[in-house]
Amino acid sequence: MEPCPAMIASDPPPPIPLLQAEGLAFARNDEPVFGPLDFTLNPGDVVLVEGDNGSGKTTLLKVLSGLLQPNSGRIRLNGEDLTLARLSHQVALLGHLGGLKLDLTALENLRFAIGVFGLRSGAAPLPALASVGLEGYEDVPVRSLSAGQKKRVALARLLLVPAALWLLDEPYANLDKSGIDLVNRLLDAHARRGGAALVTSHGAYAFTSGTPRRLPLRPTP
Amino acid sequence: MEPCPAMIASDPPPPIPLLQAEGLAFARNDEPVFGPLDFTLNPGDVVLVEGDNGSGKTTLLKVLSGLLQPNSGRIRLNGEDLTLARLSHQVALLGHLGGLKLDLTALENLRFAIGVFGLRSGAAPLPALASVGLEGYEDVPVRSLSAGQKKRVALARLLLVPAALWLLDEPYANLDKSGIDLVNRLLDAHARRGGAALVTSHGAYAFTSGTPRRLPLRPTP
Amino acid sequence: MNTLTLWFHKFGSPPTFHRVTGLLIPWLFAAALLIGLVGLYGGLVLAPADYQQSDAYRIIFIHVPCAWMGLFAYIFMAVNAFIALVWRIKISEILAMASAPVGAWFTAITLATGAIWGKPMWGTWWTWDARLTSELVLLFLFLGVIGLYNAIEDRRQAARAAAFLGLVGIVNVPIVHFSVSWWNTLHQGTTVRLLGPSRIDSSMLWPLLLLALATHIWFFASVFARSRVSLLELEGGKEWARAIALGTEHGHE
Amino acid sequence: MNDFLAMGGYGAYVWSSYAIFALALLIDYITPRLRNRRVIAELRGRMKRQQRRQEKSA
Amino acid sequence: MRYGTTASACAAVIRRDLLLTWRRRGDALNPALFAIMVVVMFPLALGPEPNQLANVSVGIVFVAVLLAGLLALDNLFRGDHEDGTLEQVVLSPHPLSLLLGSKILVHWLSTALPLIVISPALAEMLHLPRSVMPVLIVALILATLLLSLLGAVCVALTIGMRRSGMLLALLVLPLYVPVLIFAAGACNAAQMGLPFLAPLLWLGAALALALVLAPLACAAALRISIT
Amino acid sequence: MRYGTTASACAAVIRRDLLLTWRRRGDALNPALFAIMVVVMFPLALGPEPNQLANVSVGIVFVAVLLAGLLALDNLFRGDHEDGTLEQVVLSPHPLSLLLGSKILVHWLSTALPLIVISPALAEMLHLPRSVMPVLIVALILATLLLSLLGAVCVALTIGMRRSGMLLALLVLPLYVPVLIFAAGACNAAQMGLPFLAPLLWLGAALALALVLAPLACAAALRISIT
Ligand code: HEM
Ligand SMILES: Nc1ncnc2c1ncn2[C@@H]1O[C@H](COP(=O)(O)OP(=O)(O)OP(=O)(O)O)[C@@H](O)[C@H]1O
Ligand SMILES: Nc1ncnc2c1ncn2[C@@H]1O[C@H](COP(=O)(O)OP(=O)(O)OP(=O)(O)O)[C@@H](O)[C@H]1O
Ligand SMILES: [Mg+2]
Ligand SMILES: [Mg+2]
Repeated sequence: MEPCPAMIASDPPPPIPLLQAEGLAFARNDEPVFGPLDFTLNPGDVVLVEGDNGSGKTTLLKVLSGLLQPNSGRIRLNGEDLTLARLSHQVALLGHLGGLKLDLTALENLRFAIGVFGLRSGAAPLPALASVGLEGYEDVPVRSLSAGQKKRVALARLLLVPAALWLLDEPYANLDKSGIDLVNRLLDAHARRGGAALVTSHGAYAFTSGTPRRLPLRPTP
Repeated sequence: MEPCPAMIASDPPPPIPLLQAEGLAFARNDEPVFGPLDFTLNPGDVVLVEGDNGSGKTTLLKVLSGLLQPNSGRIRLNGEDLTLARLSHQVALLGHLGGLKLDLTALENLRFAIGVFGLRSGAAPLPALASVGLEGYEDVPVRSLSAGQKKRVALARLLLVPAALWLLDEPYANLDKSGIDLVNRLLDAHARRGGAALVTSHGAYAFTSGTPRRLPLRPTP
Repeated sequence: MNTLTLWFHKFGSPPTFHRVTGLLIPWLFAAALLIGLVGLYGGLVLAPADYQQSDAYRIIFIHVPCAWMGLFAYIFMAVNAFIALVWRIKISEILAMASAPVGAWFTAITLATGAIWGKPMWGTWWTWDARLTSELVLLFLFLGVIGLYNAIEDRRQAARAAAFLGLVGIVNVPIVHFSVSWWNTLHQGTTVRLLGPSRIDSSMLWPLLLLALATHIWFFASVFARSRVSLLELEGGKEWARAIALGTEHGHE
Repeated sequence: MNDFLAMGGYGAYVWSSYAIFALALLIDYITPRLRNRRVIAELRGRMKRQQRRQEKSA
Repeated sequence: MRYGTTASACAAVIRRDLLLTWRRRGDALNPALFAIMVVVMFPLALGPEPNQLANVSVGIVFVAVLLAGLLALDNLFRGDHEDGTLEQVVLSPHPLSLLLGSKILVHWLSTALPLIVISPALAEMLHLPRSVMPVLIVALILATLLLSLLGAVCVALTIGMRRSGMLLALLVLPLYVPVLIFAAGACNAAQMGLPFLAPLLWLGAALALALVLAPLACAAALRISIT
Repeated sequence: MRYGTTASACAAVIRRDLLLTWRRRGDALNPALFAIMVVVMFPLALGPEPNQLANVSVGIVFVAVLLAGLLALDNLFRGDHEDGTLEQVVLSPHPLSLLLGSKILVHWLSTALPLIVISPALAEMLHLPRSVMPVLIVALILATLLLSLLGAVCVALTIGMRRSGMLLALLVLPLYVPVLIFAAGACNAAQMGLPFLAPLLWLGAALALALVLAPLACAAALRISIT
């Protein structure tokens, strides 16, 4: 926020961090789930949240999206404090629950998401579905898609909404190899576009380009 | 079934196959989901069902467990035809749904499974929970376990019931690395005990000992 | 195989069923319409006014055929449901499910016309006697079958579940029919008999019977029309259905 | 003619019954036809989709 | 290997369902609360005259109890279906009808019994003559047992559906009608000082039949709708 | 980037919910069927005398409609909660109260409107005098709107709970009582030939207030119970 002194001309001004967590901790009934965490996500960052089963990955993403209240610490989005009552267009969450209406078709689900969240410039529902490998499934009710196909519809939603910060909870689960590649490509493109993402995974899959930053969560004691 | 002529003394008599599928095919509203399949599982076999998203893996396991009716072909368990009305103690299914009561504790869930399915000789609930890494979680309601921990409880159930044939749908999903190892160890032990298993997975994880047999499913047209 | 079962098998094969009923349906509807119109002419114009009810009795010409039709539709549905559950014959599943909405319409007409008729005759639209109540229950049974069939995703499973329900509900049919003799009701007792003399003048009887015939023909026409659509839906993956959908084969409306 | 329509004073009852009868049968006649059209359209869509899937996997 | 007897499997089902009821004992009171609510609404809607209320009290109590039982019915298999434990029960090698019979028993104990216990209070609120009470309770016991058994068959059929909620009500109604007529008929007869034994005996006979047939039908229905 | 206006977000919600209603138009008839069922049960339990039925007909119709509405209420947010789309709506940047208001509107259209449409038939079956019908319909429109709005707040509060079913009934009941008293009171007055306008006006005033406040309260309640 402070003006950057132009002493070293070659250095770009430090970007405003997209997401900043300071001393973030969450406890359920006074049992700590994850300890005080400090981390920053700048545009272009993709961070892998690693941890064993039960270490608090899902909980962390819920806190960051505003769906759970942290016990201590603060979360800043683009420099502003996050509260559920004052959300921005910045965050898109992909949870264990797909957030899809099973009785609607893939296309109708995406149209609803656009209506509520807005549309990223240059994106459109049909091409988005094609790019997640669901060409020919546009008019099928989501109910009759397989586990992996449902996940792909949820991924297509991410492509459409203008959110800069993606919070993805186990996006790789239930996907086949081409699906895993797909997630990696999507993350790559998102990062190059100036977005950022926090991804939980059990670390079995690497990202495509370079080694991603990792945010390890210790298992609960 | 026919008596084996004892010409080659070193050959053991051919075992009765645990599971035998002949020309097994399933179609939903006349759209084929998986083609005619022929395969045999002998005691000690572990077979990996491979296929892309939507290729029919989940459907195949449901058919084999008797929960869906095949359109053609037959299934034989220990040489006898499978019908839902006449099930044996032979099959244990681990589906996308865990089959756990969220309001009961891990231990209570296992006790119920034993009551309904019986108990494998030498097995007991507490050691089973310990062996899937849930020591100390015996009395926690399953509701407040994480995604991976729930999966582990479902695995513990497999250890307890006397079924010889395991049908596991994506057992690796949601598990961390130690959990993946755990599944591999359990499968290994089950095979050595003379059991057999059919496992769906996207092929990202190998089994421990040797390369497993693979049963590829082609994607639906 | 004797010729009858052979014929059944042939007619029971989906493409044949679709083709044959496609040819049959227009004729059935035409016959129903023609016979119905003759019956109506006889009932509305030729038949004299009743000495007790004056002209209000003319409601009988639709009320009674439709009431019979509703009961017949239920029996037809239950028989097909039984066949579907025991022998898993696809055509029977479809016929059973197709007869439910038609039966529901006829039952609804019976209730509506009976209520309308009751106003001038009994002074009330509705009472809660055994005949009326059991007829209402019949409508609910039809609606339950339709509702269950539509609420389950997998078509064949839905058909079997709904068939099971329909079969359980068959106990209501004798109650509807015999309610007037088992309990004392406002509704009048049996006046038309197939065996033995009817207690109704022949100038009123023949239009009544003609209309009964017409509604039965209509029933089969409508059931066949519905079955064809369900069959097309169910066999959507098969070659013959695709040919019809693409219009490369005759036989679609 | 008027006498015929009046039905001895019960015209409203008789004719409304016949109207209900005709209306119900009309609806009963139309619904399968509409559904047939919908099913065929759906079937065509399904075939088109399947073709696209096949083209893609080829 | 210890495969276990059918008796022990039924015991396991009963133990588990009782345990679940106990874990959420709050929910077990819900049907009773619902019935109270219906009964409370009537004086508000009808006006509070005791005589008028007494005339309709039997009807209101029965409708309230039946509706409460109906709403509770939906949970009989739904929970088990959603979390996959019903699949486990169906795949069990023991006779499905007996396992389901055990479930129905526990369901009756946990939903209908509280209703029967509070029914005297409900009747009292509506000024039902005290002398009718014993007949009311016997009729309620017979009717709720019958309805649990008959209802279970319908629930088993609706298991494959997305959300059954009220469709279930539609399916169950035709079965409830005769039960309601006989049970309320007995109470009305008692209130008017007429003989009331015959309808109760009819209910008893129907119950004996249902005890044998309903679990079998329920198992058949479940097999249809779960596959 | 096109973030979209709040109006277009509400339109998206309305369009989707209408589409869903249409996709399962069978379910939309359920409340009406349920109400019919309740109305059918009463004559069976009370006996068929028209005069006695006419005396209690207003009460029965109101209780039937309210119960049907109450049971339909549970689905208002539950489906969306279970599949995670409610999370999406809550995380949307548009004012939550308006989005929820849109949902409530569609819910009223798809559940209460059919009830109102069939209510004359129900009243007729219970021999309610024809002259009371207009008052009954106006009272029902006001009452159902009010109850949809008030009920939505309660549903929002219970959304975090596993199985709210009947608890919801308990929360809603105290809110329903005054509505029931005024609405049924107006009809009873009309049936007895007394002036009935005052209670209707009171209902109208309450409705005006609820239209403004209920969506806001609903949004606040949902935020509390979803986190
Ligand atoms: C809502 C009211 C009514 C309903 C639900 C109803 C229902 C039925 C049914 C189901 C039947 C066929 C019974 C059978 O064949 O087993 C029937 C027959 C008949 N109904 Fe009605 N009815 C109603 C009102 C009336 C009224 C008001 C009248 C005349 C005053 C009437 C006159 C007849 C006659 C004459 C038959 C033929 C009886 C026979 O020959 O078997 N119905 N009705
Ligand atoms: N609703 C809940 N109530 C109480 N405790 C809970 C609840 N949900 C999760 N927990 C506990 O909180 C801890 C963290 O759970 P969380 O779901 O965040 O883990 P996770 O890292 O996502 O694990 P997994 O890899 O298995 O998905 C676990 O120990 C779990 O038992
Ligand atoms: N209930 C259903 N109704 C209609 N079609 C279905 C249904 N469930 C699955 N399908 C279709 O059947 C095919 C096979 O589905 P299935 O769930 O068996 O795939 P899968 O191999 O398990 O895939 P995944 O790896 O994504 O879990 C898919 O094309 C899917 O769209
Ligand atoms: Mg998790
Ligand atoms: Mg799968």
